[in-house]
Amino acid sequence: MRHHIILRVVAKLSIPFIMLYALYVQFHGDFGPGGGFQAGVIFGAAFILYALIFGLDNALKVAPMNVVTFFISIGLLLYAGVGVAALFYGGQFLDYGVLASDSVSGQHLGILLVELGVGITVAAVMIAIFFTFADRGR
Amino acid sequence: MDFFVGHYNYWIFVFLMMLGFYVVVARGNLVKKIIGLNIFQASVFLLYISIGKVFGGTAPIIIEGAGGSPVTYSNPLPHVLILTAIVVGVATTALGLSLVIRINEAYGTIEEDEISEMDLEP
Amino acid sequence: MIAAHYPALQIVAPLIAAPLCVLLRRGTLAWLIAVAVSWLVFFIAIQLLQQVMASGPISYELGGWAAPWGIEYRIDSVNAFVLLIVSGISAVVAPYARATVAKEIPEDRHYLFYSAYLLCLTGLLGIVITGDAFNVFVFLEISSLSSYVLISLGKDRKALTAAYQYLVMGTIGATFFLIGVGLVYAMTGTLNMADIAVRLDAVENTRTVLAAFAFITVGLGLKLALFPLHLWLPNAYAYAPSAVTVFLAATATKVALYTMLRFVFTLFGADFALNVTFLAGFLMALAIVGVFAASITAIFQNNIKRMLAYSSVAQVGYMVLGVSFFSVTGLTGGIVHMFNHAMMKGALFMALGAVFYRLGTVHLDRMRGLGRQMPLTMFAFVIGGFSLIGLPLTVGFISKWYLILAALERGWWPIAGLVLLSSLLAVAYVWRVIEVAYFRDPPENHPKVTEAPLSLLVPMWILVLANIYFGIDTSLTIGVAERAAKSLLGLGG
Amino acid sequence: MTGELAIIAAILVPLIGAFLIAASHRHPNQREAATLVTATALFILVASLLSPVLAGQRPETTLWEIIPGISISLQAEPLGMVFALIASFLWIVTSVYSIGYMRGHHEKNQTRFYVCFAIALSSAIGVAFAGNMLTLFIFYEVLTLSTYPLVTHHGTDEARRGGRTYLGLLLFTSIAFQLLAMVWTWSVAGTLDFTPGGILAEHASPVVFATLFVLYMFGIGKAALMPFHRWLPAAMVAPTPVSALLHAVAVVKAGVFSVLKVTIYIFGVDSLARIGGSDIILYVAATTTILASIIALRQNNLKRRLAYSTISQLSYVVMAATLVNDFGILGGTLHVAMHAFGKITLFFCAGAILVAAHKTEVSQLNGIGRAMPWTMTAFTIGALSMIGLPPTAGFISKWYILLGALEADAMIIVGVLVLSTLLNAGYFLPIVYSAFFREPDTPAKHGEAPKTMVGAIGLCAGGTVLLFLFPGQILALAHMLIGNVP
Repeated sequence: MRHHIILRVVAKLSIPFIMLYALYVQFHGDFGPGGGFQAGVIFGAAFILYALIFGLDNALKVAPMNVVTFFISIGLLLYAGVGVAALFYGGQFLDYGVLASDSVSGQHLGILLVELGVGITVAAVMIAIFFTFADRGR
Repeated sequence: MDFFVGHYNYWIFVFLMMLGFYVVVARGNLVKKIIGLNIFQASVFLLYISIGKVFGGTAPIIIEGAGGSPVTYSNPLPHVLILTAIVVGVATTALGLSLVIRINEAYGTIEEDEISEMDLEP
Repeated sequence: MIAAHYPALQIVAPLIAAPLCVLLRRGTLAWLIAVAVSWLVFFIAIQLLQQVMASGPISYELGGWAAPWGIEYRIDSVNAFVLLIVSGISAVVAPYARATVAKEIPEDRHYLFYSAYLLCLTGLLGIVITGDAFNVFVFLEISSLSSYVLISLGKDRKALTAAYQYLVMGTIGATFFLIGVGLVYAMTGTLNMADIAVRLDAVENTRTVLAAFAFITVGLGLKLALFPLHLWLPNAYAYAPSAVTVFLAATATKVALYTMLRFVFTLFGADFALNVTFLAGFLMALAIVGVFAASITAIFQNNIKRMLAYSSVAQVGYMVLGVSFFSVTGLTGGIVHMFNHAMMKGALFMALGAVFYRLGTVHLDRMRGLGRQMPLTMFAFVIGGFSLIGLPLTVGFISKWYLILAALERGWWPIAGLVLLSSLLAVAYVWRVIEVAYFRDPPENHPKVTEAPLSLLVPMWILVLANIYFGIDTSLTIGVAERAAKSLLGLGG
Repeated sequence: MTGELAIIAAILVPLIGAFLIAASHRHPNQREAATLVTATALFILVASLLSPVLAGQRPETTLWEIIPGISISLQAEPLGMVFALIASFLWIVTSVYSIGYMRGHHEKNQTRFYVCFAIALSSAIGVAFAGNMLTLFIFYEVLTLSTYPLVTHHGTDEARRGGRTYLGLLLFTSIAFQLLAMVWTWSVAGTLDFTPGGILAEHASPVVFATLFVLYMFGIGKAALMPFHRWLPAAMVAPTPVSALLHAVAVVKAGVFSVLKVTIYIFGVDSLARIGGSDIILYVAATTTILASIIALRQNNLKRRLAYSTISQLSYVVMAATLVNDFGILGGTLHVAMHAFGKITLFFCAGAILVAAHKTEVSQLNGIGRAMPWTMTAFTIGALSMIGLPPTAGFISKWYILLGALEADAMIIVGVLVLSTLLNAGYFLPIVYSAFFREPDTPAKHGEAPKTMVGAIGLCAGGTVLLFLFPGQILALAHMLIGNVP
């Protein structure tokens, strides 16, 4: 679809905004609707759009498969790592309250990191699923 | 009448569930089965969401300026649960479809009856 | 202070290890991690069981949120025992996996295999440990999704269709379960199991609760492979990679049965299940028909892994039969058979894995004369088979004893007779293999096979010896199972 | 050595022997030496228990608890002593014999043979010394399983078929009936310990009591009551030493021994006589005796004829037990010993004929007495003992059984005994006659069997006569048994 000039231009224009919107959904998640799952899917959609318009090979140059799998595990590790960190600070597993000096900001930090982990994993998984399917049988 | 109209969300749920279930059972095409499975799951998502709805309630977000006055809001918990269930559903679908692709590569078909015929041969 | 966090670590350790395997991308390293984590969770499970037996149920609140609102991990004598089974099996399967995986799965996928394996372990342990009804669903799907992946890695292309079939049926089962949980939530407004148990009493006789009960039991029945919902199991076990078959056969159905016990007895209550739903009669009928149908089918299988898979369906029937007596003895029998069956099927499938490792097939014809060529492996199979039949000095005998006793206690001696008759069917299918392996000459036009490597033999024989040890010293198994049965029936413990 | 230790050692010694035999599988001489040493050591151990038991002691030991409330426990009492003494003594003789037989016949897989033999003996001793029903059941099943490889030893289609029948019937009866009866007993009585006078009478209703008795009697498939007798002829595909020791002594005697043990110590003779329930089995056993004898008449294969004769003789013991009086118990116990010596002699002879003359059918035996005089003389003694004529051991036991039947006023049983004696004579004496007094069909080119075999045969035949002349010890043990029954 590379020769469709309209598609290319519109995609190029919109991809940065899609990503920005994903980041908004991600980090505004503790004040309004949003969170890691949604943000991850939106972020992944940006890559998928790119791959659809500019071809899988170009997309793979941006996000090679092993980088994607790397992010899948990093996100999950971040999530679980926050939980374990809470253990070391003397709380229960996933008890964010102990992460900072006072309980409220601790909760804040904790949920931010956990959702970030979720977002990374979801985005990477979405990209990976698309790449794998698109790559098959070529 | 009230039994039917008053519980319309349940009727939709039951209809979708049976529809999905029927597709899973009756269709021999493996991709169609996955689609049926998706409908089947989606019906359950609807069930959860609809029973969490409180009439007249808003989204469960702290509204600035309301000043702590009581606000009616829908039960957020089913949404959270279903978010998880949707993720599970996506994973299932992805895995199911990838299996279908592998099956297609191994057998050259995705029709159930042809596959079972080929399995009988050796 | 780490001991206080054992319940969380039980789940978190394999959960963290799974992405680590993906990050490291080395098959050997991933295997080492899998072994280390399996032993760690086994150690933790032992500690937890001791703690529970010494000082009663443990409750762990995730994130520090108090029980009815937050997710609670709750461990009593019932699930501590199941945790021990699952983690113990994993502790022997993980070392066993290396050689068979190297043989059956392409090198570049080894780390993914171990990652999926650890996720499956996480899921199974999670189902057992959690005290939250929805959390059960999440872990159920984690374990199911990873087991579909594991099964599809089998060498034969039939593994793919088997995995697909399992995926469809498993998803339907899990979704049924989800519907049931949703209806329960709609009636009680809580997802914490202990809380549900209290609140269900008030609304027990509504149709919604009945529907919820039906959905949950049918959904779990699918996962449990309860006859006639077992259709996914034989192929899944027959074509999965050897290590996966061992692990799933020894753990997956037990975990599903545990979940059923938990929901039927703890949440709905034995009285409700017995008097309102007539579950006992249903279960008993299905169990007995299942035992006979599956055993008879097993006799006619020439793929021995498939034969044992059918036998697994039959053995699930025994466990369910024990449960269906709704008495302390019956439940003790059912629960102890979970443990015992894990031991015997683990040993048997490990022996078959070793045969597959050397022969590349588990077809009965090719196993001629194997008793002489692979003496240790086949002897392990023989003892496992004895255990399956229920001969004395093996764990199988203990299970049979309690089942028969439970039947006689209720005065249902025909049931006892049926249990005994069905074990003779086990004689028939086990003996086919023994006869071929020991009293036939090896096929001439095939190369000579040698004994399996030590890395397969040692885990195999650990389970074989466990079969014998727990068949003559039952203080641990019966002690815990009896206490678990009492606590399920609300008689203390 | 204390009695407790001796009991445990008696079970362990054959197992250690089995291990030694397996370890020396490359050195046949060493292997056979291990067998002989083990057998002798076992006999000495068992014999050392005789005097304490005769003195009224009951050495016992409890090993460990299997299921809460039920342990593996061992006890030496008179009935078990009789069985253990016979089994361990005849093992020595059989070992000597089988060395000659297995080598003379060039059998393969000899190590497996000797190993399984030793394990079978260990479990037979375990059956003899079992202190409760569960222990007995365990050793009973081990005995079944360890003898299965011996039956299928040849690995031919016929052997496998025979093995299937053997295992199938024995496991079927023991699992379907005996195990059920045992669990039932436990759930009714709350104990499985062998107790003089029985454990069931106070707890069970008459119907349950009678049902359990029937279940036990059919459940002990090794006693070969019809219709569960077919495993015994099927097992005749085994090498002759196996048929001799296991199917004349260890296995079948374990069966009738269990019958006696259950009758005396689970049900109690007096309770049985009072409550009833044994009559059905009495008549089943009587029918079996007659039918098996008639079938034996029609068998041309020598070993099969002996097998059917065994079935009918086993039913004597069951009949004796179910007459439920003192003479019956006495006769039954004695018959366990007396029949063992007679039947092993006969089987040894059959094996000797096979090895020396390669003959298996009765019709081929014309004139063989001239080529093999020692063997056929021994055969005659064994046959006389089967019929129950003096001066052989069979006379004594049959005499007591007859007394028991008279005391019980069971005229039908008396008739059965007389008729079966005639039938016994009908199928044994023609063999003796044609062996000595008929002309051989073809001139014999063979002589006696190997010396070790003939020696063993002589020993057994001698034993059969000696037991008639000096039955003292065994009679004393049997008398203690009815002394126990108040």
